[in-house]
Amino acid sequence: MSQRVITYAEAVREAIGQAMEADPSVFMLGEDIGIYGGAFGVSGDLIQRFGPERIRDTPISELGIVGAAVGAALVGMKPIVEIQFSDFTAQAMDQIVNQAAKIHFMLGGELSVPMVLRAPTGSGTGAAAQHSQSLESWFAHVPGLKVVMPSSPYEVKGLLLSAIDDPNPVIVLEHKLLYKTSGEVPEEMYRIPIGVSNLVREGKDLVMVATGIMVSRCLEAAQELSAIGIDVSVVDVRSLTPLDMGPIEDQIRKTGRVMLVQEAPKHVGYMAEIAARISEGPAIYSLLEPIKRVCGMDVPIPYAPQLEKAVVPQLPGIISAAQELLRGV
Amino acid sequence: MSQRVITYAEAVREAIGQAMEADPSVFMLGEDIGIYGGAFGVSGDLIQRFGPERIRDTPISELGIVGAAVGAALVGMKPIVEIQFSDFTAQAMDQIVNQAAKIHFMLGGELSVPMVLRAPTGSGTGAAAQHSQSLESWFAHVPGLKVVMPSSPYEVKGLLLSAIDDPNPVIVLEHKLLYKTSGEVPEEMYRIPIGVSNLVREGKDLVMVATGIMVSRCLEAAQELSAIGIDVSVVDVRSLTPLDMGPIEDQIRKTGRVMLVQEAPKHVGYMAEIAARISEGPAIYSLLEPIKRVCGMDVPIPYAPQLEKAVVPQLPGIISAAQELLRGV
Amino acid sequence: MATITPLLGNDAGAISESKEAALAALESLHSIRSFEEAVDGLFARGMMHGTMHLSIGQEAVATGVCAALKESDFITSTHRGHSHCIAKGADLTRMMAELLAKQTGYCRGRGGSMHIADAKTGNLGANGIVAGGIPIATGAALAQKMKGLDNVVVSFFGDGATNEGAFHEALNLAAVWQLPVIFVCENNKYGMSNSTEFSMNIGHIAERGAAYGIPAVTVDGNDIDAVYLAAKEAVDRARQGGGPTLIEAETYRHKGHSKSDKNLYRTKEEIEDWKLRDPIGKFEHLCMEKNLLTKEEVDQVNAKVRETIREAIRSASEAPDSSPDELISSVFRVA
Amino acid sequence: MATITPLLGNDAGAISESKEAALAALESLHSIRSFEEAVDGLFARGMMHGTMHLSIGQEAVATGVCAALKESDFITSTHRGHSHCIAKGADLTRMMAELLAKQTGYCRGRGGSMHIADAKTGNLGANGIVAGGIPIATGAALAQKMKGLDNVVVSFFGDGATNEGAFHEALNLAAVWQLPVIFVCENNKYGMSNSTEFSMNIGHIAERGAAYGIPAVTVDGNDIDAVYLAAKEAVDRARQGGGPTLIEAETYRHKGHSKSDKNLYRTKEEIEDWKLRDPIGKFEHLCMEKNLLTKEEVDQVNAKVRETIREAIRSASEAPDSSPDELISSVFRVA
Ligand SMILES: Cc1ncc(C[n+]2csc(CCOP(=O)(O)OP(=O)(O)O)c2C)c(N)n1
Ligand SMILES: Cc1ncc(C[n+]2csc(CCOP(=O)(O)OP(=O)(O)O)c2C)c(N)n1
Ligand SMILES: [Mg+2]
Ligand SMILES: [Mg+2]
Repeated sequence: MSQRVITYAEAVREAIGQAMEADPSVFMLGEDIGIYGGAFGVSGDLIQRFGPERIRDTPISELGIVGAAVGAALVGMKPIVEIQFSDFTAQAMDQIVNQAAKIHFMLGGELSVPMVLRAPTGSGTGAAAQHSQSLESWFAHVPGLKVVMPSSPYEVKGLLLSAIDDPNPVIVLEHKLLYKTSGEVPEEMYRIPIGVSNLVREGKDLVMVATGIMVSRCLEAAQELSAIGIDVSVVDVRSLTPLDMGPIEDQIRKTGRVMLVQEAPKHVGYMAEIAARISEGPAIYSLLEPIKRVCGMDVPIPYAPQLEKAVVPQLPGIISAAQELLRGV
Repeated sequence: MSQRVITYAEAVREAIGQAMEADPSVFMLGEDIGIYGGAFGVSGDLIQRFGPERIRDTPISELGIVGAAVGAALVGMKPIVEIQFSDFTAQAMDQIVNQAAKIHFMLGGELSVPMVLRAPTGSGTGAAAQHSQSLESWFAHVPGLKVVMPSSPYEVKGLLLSAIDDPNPVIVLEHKLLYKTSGEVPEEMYRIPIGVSNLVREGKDLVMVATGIMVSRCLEAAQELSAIGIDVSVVDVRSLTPLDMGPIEDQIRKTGRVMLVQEAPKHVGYMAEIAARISEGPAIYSLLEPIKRVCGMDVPIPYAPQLEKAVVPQLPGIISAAQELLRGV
Repeated sequence: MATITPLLGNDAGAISESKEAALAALESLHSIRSFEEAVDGLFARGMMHGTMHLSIGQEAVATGVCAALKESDFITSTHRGHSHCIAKGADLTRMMAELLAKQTGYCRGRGGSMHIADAKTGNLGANGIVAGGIPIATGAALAQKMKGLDNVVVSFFGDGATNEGAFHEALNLAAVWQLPVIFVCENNKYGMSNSTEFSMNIGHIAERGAAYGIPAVTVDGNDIDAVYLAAKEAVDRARQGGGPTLIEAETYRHKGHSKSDKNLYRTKEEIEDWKLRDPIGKFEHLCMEKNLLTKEEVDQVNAKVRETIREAIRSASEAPDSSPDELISSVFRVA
Repeated sequence: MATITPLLGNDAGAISESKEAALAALESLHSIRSFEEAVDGLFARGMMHGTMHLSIGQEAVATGVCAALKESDFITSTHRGHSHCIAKGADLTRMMAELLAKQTGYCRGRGGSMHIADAKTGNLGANGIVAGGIPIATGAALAQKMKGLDNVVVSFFGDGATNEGAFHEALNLAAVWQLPVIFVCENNKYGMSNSTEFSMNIGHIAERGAAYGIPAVTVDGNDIDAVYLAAKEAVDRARQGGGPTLIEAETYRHKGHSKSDKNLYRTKEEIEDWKLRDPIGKFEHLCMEKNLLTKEEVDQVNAKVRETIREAIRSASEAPDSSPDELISSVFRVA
């Protein structure tokens, strides 16, 4: 692996740039992705490199944008839509769910929608309830959509390139607090297959299963826990649909204890699915303790910084939950 | 209880009519609810009784309709929105999720949105993938929304009247195949509290937990199973948010076996939440067998009648799943 | 296979000016009508399920518009989409098979009437969502422009659809980007039970073009020549890079909105009045009056079409039912 | 409490015709500017978090429009909403407290700048969703009509918002139902980085009124008299049952879109040019030219406002932080 360190935002940009160089049918559209460089600076200088036709700034009309991407994809283009905040997918749900997700199946299989929809997700910037949601479970529940939540710069480049290759609509949810984080990222165009969970740390006492930004938070927790003699596995779910239970079940078999960690509100969130898969067996037979979910509170994300932190899992909470799980409380 | 038997659609209409008589701030708006009587005939003659101001036919603009309801609710009206098919809530998700659900919390508590949103849900009419979805898990996951799925004429009247009383936005998902089913419904304005699960049948061998139309299907299955000596409890979840686990946990404690039955696709569906709650304990300690989910397949709803049936749980499937659960396979 | 040869790529002035064009147009008009009458019958006899939206009375719009298109052009269609499908050249057997939920149907029985698509003839799909196809058409037009092709895209939709946000956003995008897309509104006066008088505060849907700075025109949708000429102008402009056009074609559906419609929202008189203005009768009359076609020739087209439809029903009926085996494997395309 | 007395319910012709009105308007204008300058400073010093959208340069729109409203009228506002809030009479201390994430803030620290609402002054809320408030305003207006009240509702929004489906659907509903709602578009030429030249193919947003059959007008949004007079006409019409109006007020934001804006999409010259047309300076100049106000009087207003803002910051800062104890119990209202 390369020693080059770049940020998550740079990794996204690099993936898009390389895909656009390799394939003239790939293009990007979204609000303020041109000269502004994207609300989170992700598209950056792509406009200088590829021009306004292929880095296509749009009016504020999410439904229209996604619909245009669907139409372009149907006739052979490979659009990458940026929705400025994942909360605004609410505006475009018809095109995402009733059109993009269903067209290939419903129309008989001849047509397909090779579209990528990227959206910054999650809380942590003080932008309050309409700009901070984690809506992955909506998309993961819809047959016909693939959903990934890349957890690091390395992950996002590889998963995004797979998403662009994929002949189906893929939703890529990028946590906005990750954009400025750095990590080693190879320069070449490597792919991380969609639909494969990733065991990122192996331990023997319990396994933490996490998505998105919670992966690094769990890794930090694992680090701190190891200092007090608790040995933690961490599985990055990575691909929410399709879901690969393999590494999760392996680790449960080994450790007997599982903690499911997500930022989204707990009630009917994505981790419920993982709990359900475990409890349908055979992994359930390996459990030494009930499953523990560590999730966001069932409240809208508040503005006040201390409240915003209080409603989603933070490092201390993850650590103490792990300790509780081991103590069997 | 009264001996009067009416249909589910009539029960909805009666509840609305009584609420409108009792409270001048209650009104209805939606597409074709006037002279047409509603796409499923639910509003029927309400237009004759209350006139076009209060049974307000709208242009085809779901986002605008829900937004108008939110605005009216904010200033003291009690709108009941009918979305013609629950699939079209996709058009209105911004107003439902980013506005209605969050306003009370996000704006500090002074304002609230006493709105009811009713929508026919589910498959079975040959209307294919864009008119047959079961999207309850989307709404149930959103903090600030209450979600009910009334399973019978009796239930729908009582839950709807509670929904209309509620000072918060309540999503009422009515299965379209239930509209023509009949049952005993008292004439008076009774309420069924939101947030209380309902033990509809008590058995000792296993408990089926179901939502919406699956409740009656489970009751039928229980009936048939009792003929071969299998004694089944059935719990109607009724209120998806807030969720009452009481009767579910009681029955698991008693029977040791649980089957979770929903029409929606299995992956990240509502029943995953119930599985998760169980597996977080203490109910998990009472399980004699892994949890069994009996759900829709993870595919869009197809048009062909035999395919449409094949993708959602039917009576024989529920029965054989129960038998498998008892045999421990 | 039971196909008709619809009128595509007409370039010889009004349709009623050329015998060849008139015959092809007539074949298209009659095919749409006969197909839908057959479907209506099958439905009534319980041989079809689901729901059904018939465009009987509106056939001149699809036919007149498609006459201005070439094969490589695209369309998006609606819940009331048989006419668009046929006018663009779809195989009637595969359409019928789809409605009969057969494996040989356009959607392998998975979509039904509301989801017929035909990649071969450039039909990107009917749509169960009102206005759902409008942004999609815009995107397909964007692709043509980006690829440097001179294809155009036509989006068909109803009057009711113009009240949806999707209409607004799509027209604005098309205008801003000057895309080769023609927005064809079949104004049949009703969106289900809601008349345009109740659903909008303007006299003509064409007035909505002003909001986007795009040319807009209202034509008699029951006059196939008028439809064709307006479409031709718009298509030519779009093909030459002149951007989008909004065409409002005023027409009427003779039947109810769908099978469950009791028609309480309109009068018998209104329906009868519009039947007098039936686009097919009107066009036949014109052709005969102009001595372009004889009564015999008209009857021949009619007879040929009826036989084609019978054949379509026959072979569609014999096809195997839609297969449950490939459900799971059909959700995603395998690379 | 640090409140100002904004100009509401003016009925005496143009604002610059009455000393009393002019003084109240000036107080509103300065309060908005001073409040936002203070906020900008607090932000720069890291004492505020989140994001911030300032309306510096646009103050005449909110002030002029609200001058035509009475207390019981309603407004919906936007992400750039401080001006609307202040012009309708909000308490500056509670606003500042909200931005400082205090328990005494309008949203108890849960909403921040983008979600300030004030039931008492009829402000139904800023909105973080572009165009999110427009359908809500329409619904509030529907309620006024149904209740037989003569209140009107004003919906403020930006030029970019008019490209959203929500704008379209809401204006259509308001037109069809002839609701007492005034749609006020603050056209500041940009939606974030997208100029109106790129985001729409028309010269004036007022041209969009034609699509709904509602009266629409363009005014100089930096001329408070012009704004007021247009608003007054629209409000009077709405109050008398004459239905909605679309007002486009052309203006400009001096600052970037939000804190993270590098202003790459517009020129320094353009910004400087618009600063010369600053609505506050312009109005002060007019009042002095007309001998309506003296320089001293103007300075007095300015001084009073500054002291009020200082007081707002002072008391807001002393308030307790937003409390985490009531999070769960605040999601639903208890009957
Ligand atoms: C988004 C959405 N809303 C509502 C419906 C239900 N519906 C189907 S067709 C129809 C009427 C459409 O009217 P119009 O656009 O005029 O087309 P027409 O049926 O007259 O051809 C309605 C309300 C739908 N399918 N999709
Ligand atoms: C639905 C939605 N899309 C995008 C955004 C991100 N966003 C916030 S403000 C803004 C620009 C709005 O422009 P305009 O309506 O002209 O208002 P202005 O900021 O100029 O006052 C954008 C794109 C949003 N908040 N909501
Ligand atoms: Mg119509
Ligand atoms: Mg603007």
